[in-house]
Amino acid sequence: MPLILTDEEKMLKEAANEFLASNSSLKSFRKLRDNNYQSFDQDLWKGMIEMGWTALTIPEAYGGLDFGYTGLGQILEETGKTLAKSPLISSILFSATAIRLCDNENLKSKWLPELMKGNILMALALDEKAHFDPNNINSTAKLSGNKYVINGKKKMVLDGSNADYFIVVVNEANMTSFFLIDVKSKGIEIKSDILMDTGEYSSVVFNKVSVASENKLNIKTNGDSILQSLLNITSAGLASEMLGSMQAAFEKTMDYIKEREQFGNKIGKNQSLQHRAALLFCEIELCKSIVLKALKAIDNDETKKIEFSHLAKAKLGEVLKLTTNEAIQMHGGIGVTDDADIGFYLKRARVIQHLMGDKNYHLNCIAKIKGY
Amino acid sequence: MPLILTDEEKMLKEAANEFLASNSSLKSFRKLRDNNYQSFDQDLWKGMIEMGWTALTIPEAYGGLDFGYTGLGQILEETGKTLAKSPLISSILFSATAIRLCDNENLKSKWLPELMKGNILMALALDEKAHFDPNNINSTAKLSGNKYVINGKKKMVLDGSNADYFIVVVNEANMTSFFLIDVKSKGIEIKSDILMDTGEYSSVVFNKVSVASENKLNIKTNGDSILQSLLNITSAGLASEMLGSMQAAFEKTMDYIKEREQFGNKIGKNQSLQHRAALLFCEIELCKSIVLKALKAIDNDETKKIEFSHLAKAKLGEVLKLTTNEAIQMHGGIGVTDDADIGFYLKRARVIQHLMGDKNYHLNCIAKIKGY
Amino acid sequence: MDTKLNIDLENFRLETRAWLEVNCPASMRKPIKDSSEMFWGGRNPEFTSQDQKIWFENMLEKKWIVPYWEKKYGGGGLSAEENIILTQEMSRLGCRRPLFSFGIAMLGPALLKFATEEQKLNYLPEIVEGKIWWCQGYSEPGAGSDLAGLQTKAEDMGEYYLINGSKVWTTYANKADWMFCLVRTDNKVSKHNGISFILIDMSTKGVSVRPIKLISGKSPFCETFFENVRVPKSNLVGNLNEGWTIAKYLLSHERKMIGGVGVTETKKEVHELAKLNLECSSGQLNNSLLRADIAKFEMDETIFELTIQRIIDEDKSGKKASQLSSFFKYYGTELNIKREELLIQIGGNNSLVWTPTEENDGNAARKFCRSKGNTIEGGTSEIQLNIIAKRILNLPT
Amino acid sequence: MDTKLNIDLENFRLETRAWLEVNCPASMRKPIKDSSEMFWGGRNPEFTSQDQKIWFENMLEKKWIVPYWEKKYGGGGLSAEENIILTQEMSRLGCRRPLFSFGIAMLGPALLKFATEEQKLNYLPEIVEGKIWWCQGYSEPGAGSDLAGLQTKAEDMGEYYLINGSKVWTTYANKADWMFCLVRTDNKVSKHNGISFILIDMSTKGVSVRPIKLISGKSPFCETFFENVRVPKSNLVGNLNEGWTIAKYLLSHERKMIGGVGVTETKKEVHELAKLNLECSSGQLNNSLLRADIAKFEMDETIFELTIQRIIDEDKSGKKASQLSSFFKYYGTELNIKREELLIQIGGNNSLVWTPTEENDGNAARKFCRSKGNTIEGGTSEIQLNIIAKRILNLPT
Repeated sequence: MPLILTDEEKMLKEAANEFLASNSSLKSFRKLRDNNYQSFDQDLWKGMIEMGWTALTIPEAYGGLDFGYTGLGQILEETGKTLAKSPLISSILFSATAIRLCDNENLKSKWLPELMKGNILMALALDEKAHFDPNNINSTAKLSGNKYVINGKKKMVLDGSNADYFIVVVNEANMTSFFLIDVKSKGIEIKSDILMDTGEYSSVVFNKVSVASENKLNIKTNGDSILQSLLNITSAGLASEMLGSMQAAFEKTMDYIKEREQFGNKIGKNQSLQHRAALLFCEIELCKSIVLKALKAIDNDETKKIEFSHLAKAKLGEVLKLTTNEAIQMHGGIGVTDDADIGFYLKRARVIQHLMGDKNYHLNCIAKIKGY
Repeated sequence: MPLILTDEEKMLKEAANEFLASNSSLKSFRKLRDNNYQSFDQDLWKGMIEMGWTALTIPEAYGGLDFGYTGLGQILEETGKTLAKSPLISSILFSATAIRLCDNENLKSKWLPELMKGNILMALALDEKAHFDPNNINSTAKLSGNKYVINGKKKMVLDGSNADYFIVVVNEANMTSFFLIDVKSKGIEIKSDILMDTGEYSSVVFNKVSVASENKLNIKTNGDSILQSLLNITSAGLASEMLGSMQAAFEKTMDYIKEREQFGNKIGKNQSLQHRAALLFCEIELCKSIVLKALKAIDNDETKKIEFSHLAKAKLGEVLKLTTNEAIQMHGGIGVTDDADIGFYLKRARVIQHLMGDKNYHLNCIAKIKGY
Repeated sequence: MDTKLNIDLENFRLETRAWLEVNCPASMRKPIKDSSEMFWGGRNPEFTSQDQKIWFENMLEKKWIVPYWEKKYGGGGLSAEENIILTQEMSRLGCRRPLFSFGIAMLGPALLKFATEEQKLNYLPEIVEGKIWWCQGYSEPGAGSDLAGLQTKAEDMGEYYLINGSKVWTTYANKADWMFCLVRTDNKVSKHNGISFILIDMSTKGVSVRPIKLISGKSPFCETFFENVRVPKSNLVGNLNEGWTIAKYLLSHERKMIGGVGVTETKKEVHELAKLNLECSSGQLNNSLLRADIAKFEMDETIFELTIQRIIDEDKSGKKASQLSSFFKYYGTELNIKREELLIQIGGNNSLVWTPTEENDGNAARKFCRSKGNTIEGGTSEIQLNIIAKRILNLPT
Repeated sequence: MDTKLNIDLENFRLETRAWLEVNCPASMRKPIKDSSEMFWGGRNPEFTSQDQKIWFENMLEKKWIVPYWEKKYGGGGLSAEENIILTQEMSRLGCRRPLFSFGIAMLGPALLKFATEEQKLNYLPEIVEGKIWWCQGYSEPGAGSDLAGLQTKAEDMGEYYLINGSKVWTTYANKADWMFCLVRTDNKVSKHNGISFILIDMSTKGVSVRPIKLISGKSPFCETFFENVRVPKSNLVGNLNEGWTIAKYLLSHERKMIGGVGVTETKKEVHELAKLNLECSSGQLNNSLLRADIAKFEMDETIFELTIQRIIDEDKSGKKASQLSSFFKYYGTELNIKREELLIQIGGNNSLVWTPTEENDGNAARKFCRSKGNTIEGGTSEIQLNIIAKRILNLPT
């Protein structure tokens, strides 16, 4: 299978690019931030839903387009360029994927269409520590009668305070389980932080929260393997957004050094900057390949999809860090002022590279898979 | 205590520089190599002995100058510049130091003056594996009557085939011991390899070699702590030679890019090369500091001497690798031909950085000392 | 060394120690937590504690605000040896600097070297007494690293200079009383030859200031605008059109400061923070890739500190000046950026928090962002590498 | 696609497979160990085994030495699709190339694009038949990366060109029969405009060759000297003074080759070698710092291979030519250097042995040294970065 976009995927990407060019910009990003860190723009979100982006990864059986993650990846790459804020990651990439991977048909039929239509928002409650560590979940679910009792403390729940439901990953008898829990359930306490990227991430305490057993998402399927698939998909999806951000930051920087003059010359004439720019170009070419490969490997269910999604998140984390640092440095004094937009990419980079595991985490996973 | 050379040390270094300028050169290095990898030049060695270099670290009680390792370090830095080949490292830095650190007065009185005068040569038999691992010595010594029986296989015995005696590091009842063994003893088998740096390194098999108990070098002193001190000193000493090589390779490269023209300009005018050269300059400044500090910490018996000598070998390994790679690259096509001398530094660099532990080995030691 | 002198110095040390013990309040011996605990003086001085005021006034009376300047300029007239002893004793007790001032660190040296005697007597005592808060007007919005490309012009109007233009990165221009400033006084000559060094009262009509917000949040930096500002001709320091000489003199001074030379802040080692924040097994960090990065970083950090020591020791021993300020600036700031990158990795989620909460003040993230300016301000890393390549390595231009 | 065509191609595949099974000797299906196992043809052909001779002759008879050239030039006249199938089937069986030849890879494409019909008919069939061993005369001792600065001159003497000068890095000039060569035919115009592309018989009077020894030991490279060498004017390819166009065309071709594109050698993964040579505990390398370097390297190596695949797929899909040969050359060779550095670390003492012994052939050390040339030959890494900056990123000059 060739490593290129299909014609449909290309069309989708181009349409997304056009739509976002007229509906999203760093100016809107700044406006949301200055408006007390507003999570997203309702109109933009409605537009995304109308464009069908929320339906891309929903199977046809639930009313979706079943277009695949390569498609969603193209959308996320485009949103990464303007840092468009929306519940696309929390509700669709994270939550809808989690539900889809599980096997509770009742919950799937009920909630996938709702998520797709944007009628409700969901948030994934997975992290528990300062560092990503999905293999050591301390939150627990215990059956008591025909109800489950959930206990635990979750962190980094993206868009947690906007959500109607949490998808909570817990340890049930040393296996992973997934529960759908109403945010208004008794025993839930939510506190939210604004992180460096202006995003809203919640800490959620589950204190003896009682959940009907019908709300358990994985019935027969092994929760550990669902979690593995979920992590592959989220890594590839986040890497797609990172790819978009990286390209935008790089382009803005190239534009800047072609225009800005110092010592009587365009600063882009400096050979040392040219060589650094050329190296960035090469690294970004590598990033394009691994993101596309990770997405396709998921859609085609290739055996190496685990390795490729780890590689995608690791490589993109590395190169996005390099790109944003170089972007600031090449912008010079302007680059470190809040007046300039380039800093937004730096700050988003450090959060998204950490989200769902940083470069070291993912490289370590690959080394373990390969047995060294 | 200020981190600078004393006036005596400066004078010693200058004298060494002058002496080597007229008695050693890359031309002689090439001649020795082309003459079937000759180990060293007898005349140069005699001159070194006359200059008193072999006496610098020998205590006055044994007829030496007791000048200290900072002094020997200056000599090694200078020999590193022209890659002067001599038994200074194998016989003096390695062997005489090992004997001096031990407490067998009879052997010290007998052999330190002989080594100093160059009447005999010795070689240190320590390594056993493909990688430096001094904490896992498999060679053994067992007392049998009033003799010891030595068994084991040693590798990377520098100048082993020129030596009259081996100083053999063995495991005796789970502690380190040092033995002085005549190379002609029964049960010894020597095979020699020429490595990439044109140096001669032997593999020595000790098969039931019988050694008089008087030839055990450490009587009461703990052999483990002697080994630790020996490793600190050899690391700092090798780092000194590396510092000299690094400076010479860097200077030759700067001279070259100031002269060589391409596209109608000196290639040193290229800003990207200038920035890389400036970075090398900075790194070499760091190298100067850590080598001097490691040597002084040994002479002053500072508590942090262990850390500093690890740092010296680690940092010098890193920067010498970078410097020699950049030297070749900046020389371009000429740099990879055997006609040019610059490649000698590259090849010496890879051997000496490996000798007595490479960068990773030493960094790992520091991390362990610091408890992380 | 003279024995008599040695005894005198030892006595000076004992007296100094005793005086400091008595006159430096306990709270003034604790490390400064943030800039709000610094006293900057000025026309509207703000003491943030009674102890701060006492400490400043005691030192002022003792003439130890700038102990090494001559007495006629308000200094303490100490010899170089005495000044070193005072510095040592203050750092032994942990005494804070009684007055933070660009007048002392930046303008003073320039005036001492280039000003007329009248100017020295006029400005230096006010600096010592903390009466005037000075700021520095070098960079301009359009010039960036090309400092000598500055465009703010001072026209000779006979009785005064008429100043128009703007400056950027003027630290605390919003609080300062006066600015020492580089202006263009000749357009027709090569750019380095048409610059002058001039002093401007910030309360003059036509001067306005706008604070700059950085990617890390609020900052002490400002933009300063000059619209037909009239400055007396007597405010010129040094010769007309020779301001670049003064600027270079001060810049090399500044580079050393930013590169971390002389700063004796005790920072926690990175591996200690890692051990507090990350999981270990049998004494080793589980995150072996991060461990490798930390080991590499600490190697360079330790050796860089040794290098500062070595160069200082060489300078003291009379070896010819080593021109290494660009090296310090470059390497020191690049290391600091690496340090901050490591720290946010070590902190994980906790170091990404931006808006302060009860548990988290958001300082880690803001310090991280702020560090990105280190390799730009005071001459970019690229400028420093150019200087090393040209002035030290003599590579062709 | 046309069903008929599909069936035809499937038949072609089956026939090809069957033919190869019969005609390719078993020993010719094993990977080539070193250059001594390659057949290069020439006036004095050296077969190193009977199988090698059989394989070459079978393929020659089948017209598959250069299967995709037209039949009139000695090629097999295969369509692009058929040629892909043949390549796939050969690589499936592991068949060696029957003939190694710069004539096929380098000169052929130039002749096909720029030569006269007469020249094509004259030279191409001899290339296919392996009768003439060609070498390439581009670089000169004084020019280095500045290829267009070449000084070897060809003077128009009416009936012939008189050639004086020298070339360097001419691979196998000591064994080659002819050289395709860049010479200066006009000194008065800008350097790119005075170059011509000419063919020289190495047996002509005045041609001499000196092999070059590299830091890795012996090499196939030579220096070639021309002293009053007379070359017929009919040996000129393309127009006079337009040789640079031909050179550029071939260079971009060469870059792809050196960068590793199209080379399908199966290399052992670095981590596998590490596991064979280094100690592990609970499945992890004890040397955690080296482990980190390996993980980082393999990440880049895997993704670089994917990138080659992506670009090839994009080219095939008809996306406009991506001009990425400089990227391939740069990144591929830098990766190879990193790989060799890792390998000598992994091998320890064993990879440092230089003179061959019974246990150790010294190839690790020599391969390591040889890799240092990769980022220089065929245009230095710096040249490639310049090209990317200028032609792809359009940064100002």
